[in-house]
Amino acid sequence: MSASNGAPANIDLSVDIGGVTLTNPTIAASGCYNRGAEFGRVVDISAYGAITLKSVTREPRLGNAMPRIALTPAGMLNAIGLEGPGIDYFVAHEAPKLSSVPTVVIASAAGFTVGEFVDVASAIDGLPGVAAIELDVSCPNVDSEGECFAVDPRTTDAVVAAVKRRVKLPVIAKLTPNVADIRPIARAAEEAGADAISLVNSLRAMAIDVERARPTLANGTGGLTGPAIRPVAVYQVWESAQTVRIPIIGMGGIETGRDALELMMAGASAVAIGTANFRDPLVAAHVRDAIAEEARRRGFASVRALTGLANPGFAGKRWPADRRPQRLGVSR
Amino acid sequence: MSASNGAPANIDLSVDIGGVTLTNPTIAASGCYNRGAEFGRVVDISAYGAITLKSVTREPRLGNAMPRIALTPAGMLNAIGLEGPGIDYFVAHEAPKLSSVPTVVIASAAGFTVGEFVDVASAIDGLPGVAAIELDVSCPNVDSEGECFAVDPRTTDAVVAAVKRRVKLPVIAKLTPNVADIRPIARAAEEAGADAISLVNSLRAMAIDVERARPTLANGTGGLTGPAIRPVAVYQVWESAQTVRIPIIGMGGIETGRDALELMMAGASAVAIGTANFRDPLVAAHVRDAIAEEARRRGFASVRALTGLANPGFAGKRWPADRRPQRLGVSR
Amino acid sequence: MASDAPLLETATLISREQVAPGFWCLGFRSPRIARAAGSASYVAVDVPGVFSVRLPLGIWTTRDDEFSLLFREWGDRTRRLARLSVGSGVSCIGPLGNHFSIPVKGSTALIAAGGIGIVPFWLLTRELRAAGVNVRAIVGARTKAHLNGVAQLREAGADVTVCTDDGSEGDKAMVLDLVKRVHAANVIYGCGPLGMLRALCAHASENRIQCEISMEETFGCSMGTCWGCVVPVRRGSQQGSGYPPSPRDSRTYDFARVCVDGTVFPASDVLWLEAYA
Amino acid sequence: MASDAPLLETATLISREQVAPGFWCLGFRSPRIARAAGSASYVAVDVPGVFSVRLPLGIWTTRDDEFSLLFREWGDRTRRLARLSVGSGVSCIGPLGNHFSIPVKGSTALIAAGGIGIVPFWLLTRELRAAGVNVRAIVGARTKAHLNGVAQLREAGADVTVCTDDGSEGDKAMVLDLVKRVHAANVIYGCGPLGMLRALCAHASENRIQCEISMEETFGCSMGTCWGCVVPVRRGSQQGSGYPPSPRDSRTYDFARVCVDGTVFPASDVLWLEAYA
Ligand SMILES: Cc1cc2nc3c(=O)[nH]c(=O)nc-3n(C[C@H](O)[C@H](O)[C@H](O)COP(=O)(O)OP(=O)(O)OC[C@H]3O[C@@H](n4cnc5c(N)ncnc54)[C@H](O)[C@@H]3O)c2cc1C
Ligand SMILES: Cc1cc2nc3c(=O)[nH]c(=O)nc-3n(C[C@H](O)[C@H](O)[C@H](O)COP(=O)(O)OP(=O)(O)OC[C@H]3O[C@@H](n4cnc5c(N)ncnc54)[C@H](O)[C@@H]3O)c2cc1C
Ligand SMILES: Cc1cc2nc3c(=O)[nH]c(=O)nc-3n(C[C@H](O)[C@H](O)[C@H](O)COP(=O)(O)O)c2cc1C
Ligand SMILES: Cc1cc2nc3c(=O)[nH]c(=O)nc-3n(C[C@H](O)[C@H](O)[C@H](O)COP(=O)(O)O)c2cc1C
Ligand code: FES
Ligand code: FES
Repeated sequence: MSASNGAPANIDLSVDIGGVTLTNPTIAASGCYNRGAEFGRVVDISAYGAITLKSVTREPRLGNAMPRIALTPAGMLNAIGLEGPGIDYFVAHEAPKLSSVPTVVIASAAGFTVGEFVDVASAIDGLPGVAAIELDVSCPNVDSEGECFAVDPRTTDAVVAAVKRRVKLPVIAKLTPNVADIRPIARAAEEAGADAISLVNSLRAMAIDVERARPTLANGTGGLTGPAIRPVAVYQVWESAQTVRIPIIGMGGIETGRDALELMMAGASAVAIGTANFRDPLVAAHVRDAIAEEARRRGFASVRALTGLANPGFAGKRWPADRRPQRLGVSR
Repeated sequence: MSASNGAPANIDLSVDIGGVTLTNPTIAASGCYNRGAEFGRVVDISAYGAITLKSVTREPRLGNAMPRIALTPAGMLNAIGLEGPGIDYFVAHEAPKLSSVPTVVIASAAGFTVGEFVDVASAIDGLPGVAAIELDVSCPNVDSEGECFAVDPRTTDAVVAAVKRRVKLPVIAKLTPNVADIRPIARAAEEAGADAISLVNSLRAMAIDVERARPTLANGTGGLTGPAIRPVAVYQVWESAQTVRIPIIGMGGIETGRDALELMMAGASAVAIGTANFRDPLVAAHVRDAIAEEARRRGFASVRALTGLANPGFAGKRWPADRRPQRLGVSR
Repeated sequence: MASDAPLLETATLISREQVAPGFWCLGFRSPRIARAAGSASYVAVDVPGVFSVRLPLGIWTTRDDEFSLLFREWGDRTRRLARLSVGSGVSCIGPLGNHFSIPVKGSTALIAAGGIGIVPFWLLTRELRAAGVNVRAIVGARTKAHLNGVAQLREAGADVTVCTDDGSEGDKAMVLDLVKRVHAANVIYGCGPLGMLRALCAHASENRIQCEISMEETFGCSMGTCWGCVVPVRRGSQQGSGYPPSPRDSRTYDFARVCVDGTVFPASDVLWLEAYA
Repeated sequence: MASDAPLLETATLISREQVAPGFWCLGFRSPRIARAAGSASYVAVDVPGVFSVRLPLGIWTTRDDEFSLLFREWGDRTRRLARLSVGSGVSCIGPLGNHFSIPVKGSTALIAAGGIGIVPFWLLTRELRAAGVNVRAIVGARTKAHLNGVAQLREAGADVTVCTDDGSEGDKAMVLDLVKRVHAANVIYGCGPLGMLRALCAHASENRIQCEISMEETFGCSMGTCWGCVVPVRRGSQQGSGYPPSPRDSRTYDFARVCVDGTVFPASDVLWLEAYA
């Protein structure tokens, strides 16, 4: 009953994220996979339905001092600081390699002002081999006292709307879990025209090196990821799925197929995997096969039927993908 | 070099929380210890510097349906739903037993309106054997669409100020981590006259029972606690300690002395332990001794010198306990 | 149904046997707990490794300074427990929980056990036999591999009939089917899946047979402090919270904590609400 | 300093020895990794149990289809690894990282190892000896119990001098003190605590001796994707990121990833910034 790739035969594994078709619902999370070349040395990265590139900023960035990583119970902290070459170098030297990636590529744009987001996203738009643009709106907003864009519906709207006006590729707004209520933020992203949202980014957190009486990370604070945060991710996907009709990419602590199914049943159309790659490079294949197997067990023809299955308030089921809402206009 | 209780001799273990002196900085967290009678069957609960009672509401409450508990990586979810007998029964039947508790008792008040908080706190005020009142402002506010009081500085202020006007006992405001920025909330509590703040309460989270395609908890969502959330707690204590001068009771995922020291060095004057009791009933003694040992190792006469040690912006050191700020007036 | 104060003791793992795929029997030396255990007693086990709350497991057998646990590999904690090496020390709190009540000499007791629900009945059988009570037992499981402990129950003095859902061992029947065929019982004791317990309670009530069941819920503290493990019981029943009625939820029942008020409840006190559906 | 693609292989634990309090030597059968390993190779170990990122550990010795790991019990992952029972399968990725470079025949190499920093040097000694290079080694540790692997290094063909901070074994001296007394070395190889490495690099640069060090950082992915394990290197050095300078941070150096660009770096490329203080 199994296809050669380990997934049950006859189950339609494909999902649609803002008009982009993925062969299966697993996505490598931004910042954890680059363009797959490194993990491609040990596993077949085409197990992923898509991979999300590391977020690119307009200017080159050196990133934070080290240590940049700390281990925590069932998770880890990171404070990389968006180290990267900047968009010009990216376009000139890294983008040309993307066409050879054996799966769908989602680029990720980060910025500290709305203008930076627009510049980076515009430069990405139309690059061969890039299927969609994710906006890492969890960055601090330098125009607003360093508060993160995605803690406020207005700044979320500002970034997404400005980018949407300029690019043709589908736009995914990546939201932060560091909010009291995700719903207005998710709604703002949808109303600003986002084709999908993805959540959750890392939780603001920190660790103290007790021996030396100072923060373990050179940067002080960092982002918590991994299985420890999965219950928070499930909750925020659940809430968002009751609020928006655009597809949701759920992530945060997925390690097994069961974990991925939690997020899908809460309302995610696809799932992204970050930290778990750092334990199991085969995680995408395992998760993909478990999702297919669950669809088979329930007699579903498509894994899409799993989305929102546990969520009675799931909004997506009342909103076919081809009837996406017009922008309703949020006060800006 | 050890006193009979296992802590190093000659180290002053006592801490002051809003005028209440605890023999050591460990506190049993609300909802996890009752008045100690149950754990007192297997261990000596006087290892705790104080215990916090389960939150009491004005009316009796049946609480949520079961399951109320779910296990998660390095943590657990709970949705008890504030089951309890209500304040009248508490005063009549449970309060009389408090005088025999062999350590300091902090009562905890919960409410769904400001008036309920005031009623419960007033009824507690003056009960023999109660040294302070903690306000569980992480409850949903029925006057404001069920949003939790402690996600908004104004509602936090409203509860704390109203209670402070009515009670003589020191008041501790217990804050929620489910906010984008803890600082304005902590400041609002301080300015409203809170004698201390405690944080963090549980993180909003949930789990899905994939087998049955429905939330694992009968209530749907629940609160995440245990070691998984410790990095979030450290971060929020760190931020609060740079903001307020009143003492902070740090909690969230403390399992060992090292964990408690993380929170103290981030800025907590005392630490509360909840979920870890459900693994190790001796946790208070272990944590107390490790704190004392760390003070000894560093040549400190008092464990109080550990508070804020890793936090260069720690506000408490510039603000002696006897010069607590006047209320500065927050817009209400 | 009272019980003495539980003990905190480091138990030493002395034997470890996989009795069927996914089922384990672990023997521990733990003199104080082993000697204090009674029917339906359980221990709260601190599984070494990364944090989890204590794992409640029924005490299966005892002999002098030793007790054994019989459990299924359910998830994280039971998996880790099953992989400990002999000689390891494991912190246990126990014996916890109340006991089944013992009827007068000469009565006939009927035990109804579903799957791993057999665990509380070895100690009960011994107590019943010591009190001069005849013990019949119906032990059922989904399939043969899930049927464990029958031989020991027989050794302890029970007259055991076995059934499986798929007929792979004993009758192809449900436990309740066989229970209904036994007419001589003065008292029924049940432990197993909720569906079985619910049907058993209905049967006992219809036939006015005294019945006690040992219940299960997801535990937090195992000590009675967290109110995480509650089940609804008849308002005013002895094991319920006894709190005053709430104006908000027009309470028609009380909650009782399985961990310290139970795990044993009179069938007539247990309510089977929607929540169980 | 190049290296071939790493392998994902389930290694079987075949031996397990506590070589000193808190120090372990574990032997694994893992044919493909064992045969591909070279000096400074490491494996990224998936420690069974609750989630953690893979644990990087240097390959200590190899023989045919087997390799061994020599490690200190630092924290959670090393503690759990040390407690696995013989026969367990453990997923490893390796060999990872680049290699030390080997000088011309007849040269003299000096190894400077601090504590557990001895690990990369068994394979290096073998490679050096095979290339006809003389190998002297200074191995230091805080105290005698922290001094492990010296006998094996001697067997591999190194002329080893030992020192401890407290004089409990060998000279009471720091590694660098003894390094300074060796004048014949054409190349120095270092691994150990940061303070030692920093001083070693300064010594090599002052005396214009070629020097390579194997570095360490907290790893996330161990594969080069997360940029969590970076160290600052001279701008333009071969192992650095080579990204354009940033207008914001007026970059004076590059970052290199220890996990895939290293772990071996020429001493002359490594920068010792405030961050190390
Ligand atoms: C007082 C008491 C005594 C017990 N005694 C025994 C005993 O003697 N032997 C024994 O095998 N078990 C016993 N149990 C059950 C055992 O404690 C639980 O199954 C426990 O959840 C296992 O923990 P875990 O971490 O291994 O699995 P968990 O991670 O808790 O569960 C893994 C998965 O299995 C499912 N699951 C867990 N337990 C059950 C269950 N009981 N029924 C159906 N699905 C379940 C969960 O939903 C989850 O999906 C007892 C429980 C109680 C409360
Ligand atoms: C490429 C590479 C190869 C390595 N090879 C070996 C090896 O062969 N043998 C070996 O013993 N270790 C080796 N290490 C170090 C080992 O990977 C780390 O010490 C690791 O953190 C241990 O993980 P843990 O989960 O057990 O402890 P953690 O939980 O990571 O750490 C526990 C505590 O120890 C402290 N700590 C951890 N590592 C160090 C350190 N290196 N120096 C000082 N304090 C530390 C931490 O700050 C923490 O407080 C290597 C590291 C790298 C990057
Ligand atoms: C080392 C690391 C770097 C990350 N970098 C980025 C990034 O550049 N942009 C981004 O949107 N998210 C980034 N993330 C967040 C992940 O994409 C993901 O949202 C988060 O890790 C939660 O998923 P997980 O628990 O599966 O890792 C990073 C995460 C990690 C662990
Ligand atoms: C079962 C349970 C019940 C709780 N009930 C309350 C409560 O009634 N009032 C309250 O303020 N906090 C309550 N809490 C939160 C704890 O007091 C504490 O803030 C939280 O658990 C974090 O600490 P921990 O990780 O050490 O458990 C409860 C926590 C648990 C696990
Ligand atoms: S498990 Fe906590 S009250 Fe029963
Ligand atoms: S550990 Fe991830 S890049 Fe080196």
